[in-house]
Amino acid sequence: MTQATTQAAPSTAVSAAAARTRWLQDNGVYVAVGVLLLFNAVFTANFLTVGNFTTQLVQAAPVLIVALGMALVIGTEGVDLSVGAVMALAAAIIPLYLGAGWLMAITMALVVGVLAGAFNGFLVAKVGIQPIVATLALLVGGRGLALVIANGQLVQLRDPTFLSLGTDDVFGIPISVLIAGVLALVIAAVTNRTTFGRQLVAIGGNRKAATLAGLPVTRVLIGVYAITGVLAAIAGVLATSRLAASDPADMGLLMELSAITAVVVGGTPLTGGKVRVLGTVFGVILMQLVRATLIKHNLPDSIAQMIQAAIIVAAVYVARERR
Amino acid sequence: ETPTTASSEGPAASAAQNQSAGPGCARSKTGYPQIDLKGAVVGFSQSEKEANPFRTAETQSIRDEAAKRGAELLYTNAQSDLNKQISDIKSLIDRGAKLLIVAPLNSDGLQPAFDAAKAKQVPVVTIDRKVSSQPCTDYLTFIGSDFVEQGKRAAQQMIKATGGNGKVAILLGASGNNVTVDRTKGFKDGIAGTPGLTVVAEQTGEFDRSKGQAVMEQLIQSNPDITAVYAENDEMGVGAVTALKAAGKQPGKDVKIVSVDGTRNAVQLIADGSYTAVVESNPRFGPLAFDTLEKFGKGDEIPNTIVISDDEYDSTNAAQKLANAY
Amino acid sequence: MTATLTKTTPTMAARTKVLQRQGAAVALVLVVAVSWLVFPRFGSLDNLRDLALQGSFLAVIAIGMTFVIITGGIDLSVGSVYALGGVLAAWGAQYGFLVALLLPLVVCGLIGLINGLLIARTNMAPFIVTLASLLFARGLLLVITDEGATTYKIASDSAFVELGRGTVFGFGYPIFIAAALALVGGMLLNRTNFGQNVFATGGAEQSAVLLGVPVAKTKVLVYTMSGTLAGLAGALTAAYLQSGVTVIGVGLELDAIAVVVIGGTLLTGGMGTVLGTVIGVGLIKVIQNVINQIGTLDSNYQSVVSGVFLLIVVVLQRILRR
Amino acid sequence: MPTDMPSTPVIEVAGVTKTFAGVRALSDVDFTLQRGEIHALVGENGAGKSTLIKVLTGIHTTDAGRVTRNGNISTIYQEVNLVPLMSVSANMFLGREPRNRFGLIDRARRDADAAELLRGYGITADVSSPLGTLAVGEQQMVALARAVDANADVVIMDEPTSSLEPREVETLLGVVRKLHEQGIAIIYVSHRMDELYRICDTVTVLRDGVNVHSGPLKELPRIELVSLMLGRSVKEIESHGTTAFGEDHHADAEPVLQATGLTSRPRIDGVSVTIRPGEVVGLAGLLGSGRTETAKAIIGALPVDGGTVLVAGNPVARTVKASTRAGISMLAEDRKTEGIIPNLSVRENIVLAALPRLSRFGVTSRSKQDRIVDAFIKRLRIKVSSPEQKVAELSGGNQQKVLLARWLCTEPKILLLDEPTRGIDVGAKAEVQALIDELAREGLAVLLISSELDELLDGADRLVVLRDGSVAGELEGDQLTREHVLKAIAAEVTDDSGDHAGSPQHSR
Ligand SMILES: Nc1ncnc2c1ncn2[C@@H]1O[C@H](COP(=O)(O)OP(=O)(O)OP(=O)(O)O)[C@@H](O)[C@H]1O
Ligand SMILES: Nc1ncnc2c1ncn2[C@@H]1O[C@H](COP(=O)(O)OP(=O)(O)OP(=O)(O)O)[C@@H](O)[C@H]1O
Ligand SMILES: O[C@@H]1[C@H](O)[C@H](O)CO[C@H]1O
Ligand SMILES: [Mg+2]
Ligand SMILES: [Mg+2]
Repeated sequence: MTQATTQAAPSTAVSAAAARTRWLQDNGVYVAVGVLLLFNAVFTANFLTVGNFTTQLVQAAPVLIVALGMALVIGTEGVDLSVGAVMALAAAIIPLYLGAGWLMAITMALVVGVLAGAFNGFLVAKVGIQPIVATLALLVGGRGLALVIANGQLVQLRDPTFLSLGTDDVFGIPISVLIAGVLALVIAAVTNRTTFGRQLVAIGGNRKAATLAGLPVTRVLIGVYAITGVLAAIAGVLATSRLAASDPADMGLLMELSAITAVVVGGTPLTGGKVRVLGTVFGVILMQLVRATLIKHNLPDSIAQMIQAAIIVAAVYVARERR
Repeated sequence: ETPTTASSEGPAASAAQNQSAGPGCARSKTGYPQIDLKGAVVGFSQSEKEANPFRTAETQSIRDEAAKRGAELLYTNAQSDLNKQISDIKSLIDRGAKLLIVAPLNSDGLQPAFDAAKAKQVPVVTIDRKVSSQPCTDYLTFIGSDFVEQGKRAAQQMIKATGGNGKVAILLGASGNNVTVDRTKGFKDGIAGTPGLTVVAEQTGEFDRSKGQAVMEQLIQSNPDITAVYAENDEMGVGAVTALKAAGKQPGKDVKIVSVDGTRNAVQLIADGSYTAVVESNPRFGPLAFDTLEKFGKGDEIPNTIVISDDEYDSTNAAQKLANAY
Repeated sequence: MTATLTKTTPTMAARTKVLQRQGAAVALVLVVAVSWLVFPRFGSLDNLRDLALQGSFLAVIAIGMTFVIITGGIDLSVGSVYALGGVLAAWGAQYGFLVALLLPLVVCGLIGLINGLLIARTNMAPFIVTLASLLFARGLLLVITDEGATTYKIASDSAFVELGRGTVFGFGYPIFIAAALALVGGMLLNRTNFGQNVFATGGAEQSAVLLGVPVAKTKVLVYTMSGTLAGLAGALTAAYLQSGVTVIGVGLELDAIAVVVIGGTLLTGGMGTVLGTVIGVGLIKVIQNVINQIGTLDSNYQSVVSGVFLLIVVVLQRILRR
Repeated sequence: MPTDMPSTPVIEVAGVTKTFAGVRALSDVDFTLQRGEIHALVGENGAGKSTLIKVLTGIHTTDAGRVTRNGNISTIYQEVNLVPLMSVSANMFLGREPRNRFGLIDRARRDADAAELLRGYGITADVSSPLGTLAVGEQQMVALARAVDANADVVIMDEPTSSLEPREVETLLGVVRKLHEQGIAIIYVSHRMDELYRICDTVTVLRDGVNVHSGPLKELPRIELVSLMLGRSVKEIESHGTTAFGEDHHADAEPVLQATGLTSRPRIDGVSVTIRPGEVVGLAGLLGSGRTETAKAIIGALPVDGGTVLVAGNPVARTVKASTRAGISMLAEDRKTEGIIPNLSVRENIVLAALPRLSRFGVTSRSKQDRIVDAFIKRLRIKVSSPEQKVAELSGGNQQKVLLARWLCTEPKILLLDEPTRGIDVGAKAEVQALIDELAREGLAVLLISSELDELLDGADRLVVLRDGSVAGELEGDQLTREHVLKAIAAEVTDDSGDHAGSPQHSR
């Protein structure tokens, strides 16, 4: 026979602590960015310069653009492993059409992105394949296709208008940063203010219920993956113009992991049903600052990787959902 | 736009010296059968994707030479995957290759593949990266550059260009690779006697242009006083140029750049005045590799290591030697 | 239509059930049969031995991954942990067979244990926790190899090398080790209380808690297992390669996940088999082998073909399951 | 030995308080369970019953108070809490699997034992098939068999009969009596008054997380019990009957829904249902007779082998989307997996299906949403701290109301209600029933599926009785009596000879 008695702690202290963890859970990523900025301001030479901030934003821009799409896909309880491969495809397409003008080249790259994304969406929504496997196929095959298109080689680009995408700025804001910012606003509006956005979150929250509620599940899913595809292609275009070369072998390598990390660190759960756009933006900035800090302090690769691991765990730990 | 197409023009790698620890390797010692190059099936196992011009030129050189000598070439590319390279080599043997040329991905780990070749009495010539297995037993010989020496020569160029004063950032090659280790060691040894030159940052750019560029962008911001960059291959050096230009600096002038390889892009940049110097790492192993196989077939002794002589490009010769670059 | 048609005969139902469960097996049989006919070298004993050996390392990792995925989790760290295990084994080999074998198992098991504890006790997503340990294990590997500059070699006459290179009838020891592990894994999953807990945890975690299943403990155990097995695979690889190579294992986690899922294990958890995983390994390795057999296929096309194959298999399986 | 001291309570709770993110679910609750008694735990939706149970079993920690347990507790939680992907037998023996001499699970014995145990509960399903393939009611019986089989001193049942129909309820009550005879104490949660009075000795009434009454049940008049639960005076309540349905509805217009020959093998075969505007048609039948499948086939959520659905004479494509657009809505039986979107707020759950109508050019209008949501929260008396509260935090009954609201705000022509009052307290149940009545009066066509016979008899104008996936008969007017329905439902009663095979729908 068992005897068990449980006694509880006074409730006021509990609820105060609960409120604090709740606040941290919602704002952890902002706090982390703040802490890292503070650390750098004090301990990193030449950190507080306009040039430095510009560099961080320019480097973060393509990751952010991909992460925005990833956040949507994750919101539907999916994931897209093919984003890096789609970036490579976009990169491979550009030199083929640059002869017909920069606009043509970019358009074709984006078209390929939409098609690749819609293909993923089709596999997930229509055929019913689990997202991680459906997009794994394109991760493996997509980069191969990009290399086939480019004959495996890096191509130096010289179209000045195209290259200016990577080098020019508007009122001091680099074009790529501007594009990333505008896209973040658009995606935020889409998720929070449109039928599509709310349906997307509902599908991620409970697909069966969403289907029974008559939601256009297939259409929304294909749409979400297509958006992710086109965003990856945009990121591919911007990264290519900044590199001044089309490099399908390395373009977007491991981007899927960076993007997913940023999204999750930003407070969007992998279980779907919730999308945090601002969190994603800060998740990207956090990971960018971490990388920058490690390089600026000239840490060896080994230590840098271990510290990154620790920071990811710490950031997700404070933001985790309590049981 | 200009794709960096493979060119097998330019000088083939030639033996600089024959370093032999102990006696060389003769066919009689191995008991391998004699094989006539003409009509023979030769397998070539490439290690990495050909996005790097070095790899493109290397493969092209082997292909051209095989064609020239009337050998049938089987080609595989391990795409930077060690296990795939082992399978590749085994499948080359399986498909009937009687002679093998291998560009190893890494110094270690190819033992099972070498054993398979040994079992079938297929001689293996390794090129470019040196493996730590036994020459003559596990493989025939190694043909390639002395990477430590390349680092030292890069250091000489750097000292010359900076006048022995400056702050240097090193863009390291991929971690876990003997090329990276040796080129770093050579360079550091080379500047050891020059107190005016200090290394202020060492970060990996993984032999990749975009990573080299990204790291350089960070370093310019945190160390605005950097005056020199040593990149362990041209691709990273070219990436650094893009980064420096974007930051409003003049590469080759404000910031000296020295790297290793000898790709056309880099040598062109020297000619244009925005790059300092390139120590060549000659990828055109074709003729030397086939010569070696031929000699071995004839029964001659082959040295354990064949170190090749590498050229050098700087502002004085870049323009006229441009055609030699790959 | 008549009413008699409405009743499917039991044998027919049984047959479709088998097809549904073993979609991958059907695909494997098909691919093997076709390759045997088309490529003369495919069926050679040498090739088959090599195929099995190549598959055995991946199989060891994938068995652990199967358990993890059935609990509804995922382990992205296995590729790095595998490489780390190899380096540790090679380093340990200088102190004898036992150190070479146990050191990687203990250290990699510990990494798995930490993964498990973080996932089970803090409610953090497995994807993220194991992504972090992917970085961590790679970093640790670089620390103990001087940023990858040092490669530990194993003397070719040591007993440990025999573990990776030894053969029975030409079939390498790792094949038998993997087969034994698959057997034990299958038993564990289907015939023990632990296995039932694994299914319950992945099938309905909240319910499992209410049913008294030690969910947290189960999770800790599967991640520990996964880490240990990845370490073992690394050790076997080191023995096979006779050195602790630092550049291996990148992207291996995706291969492991792919074979598990191809084998019919539900990525969302609650369902799966070890046998399916073994079949999945077979499929992937046969496909890679066939691609190599084609020989003339441009290496860039090889990944396109791999991707298309992967797609065909999962679509086929999905259609069979309907 | 504690057993000779009947004064030692088997469970004792003193001053327990439990708060969820601002919601006080339990407030200074005292509760005592004596050895061997059957203790009813009652209260409105959200009163804190399930929370108290989770506190008793240790699933929830408390903010304050003391819990003392003197024995093994076995629990059947409110939502069926088993593992759908695992086999029935694996579920039954999870954690106490029979082993062979090698210590491995003896699967043959597990299956045999499970099959035998379940036979005692009238379940003959294949125990090696996944639990999820069973109907909800059958799953509930499996959960019951599992819980009761454990060697327990206390068995807690949180609304065990909510998904059972009359025959199964009898089985369950039989089990409860048997347990009682064995001296096992039972906590019994139910919203069904009849059951409570038939089997319970004592009662505890919770209201808003407070224990408002504990004492013997038999001495407490029904009406007083209800008044305690609702916190309203006896007089106020007396003005209502057992169910809140009104008179029959006029239904002479053309049928708005004509479903003909719906077939989805092997579950339903040739089912036809016709509903006129303003008519409530009940769907009766045993557990697993195909009622849910019929509703799903009508709305297009179940792939069918044959059959047509006409809305106002026009054929409708067999997809949920097309059906929704044509004006059909369905309240699903399993609110947890097919109803709520747990992460979303009450507001978002309510407007979900009507979202396109509440948007312009795909952009949502918050003010329109708020207006509708406020109206429904008031009308259905949904207990929420704010419309922005996560729906997952609501009690079962309130979740059900949210789902009803979701469908009502799509302004459907045809409403399919699968167990709409399952797990809803007396007050809310009356409200929902009155609502169904009102909706029908407004011209809505309603298909009502319920396991409670009274609800069907009072609420429906016409009954379609299903048996083994086919229509076994239709009852109307005078035929709407308990006896007639039971006869039609239970084949063995009416079946003189092969009536089953000869049912009209089979000879298409
Ligand atoms: N996990 C939770 N998080 C937040 N609030 C909760 C949680 N569980 C219960 N509540 C709240 O606690 C209160 C009591 O809920 P409980 O489930 O105990 O009600 P109940 O009496 O069982 O109702 P029902 O008859 O509908 O099942 C409700 O207001 C509910 O919203
Ligand atoms: N997903 C499924 N797979 C296989 N069989 C199923 C599935 N769902 C239901 N069934 C079976 O189909 C039959 C009809 O089930 P249905 O849910 O329609 O019964 P019901 O009359 O609605 O009962 P309930 O009282 O549970 O609502 C049952 O025998 C059930 O076991
Ligand atoms: O020497 C070569 C080149 O420098 C190349 O850039 C990378 O691989 C090395 O082996
Ligand atoms: Mg309840
Ligand atoms: Mg039903």
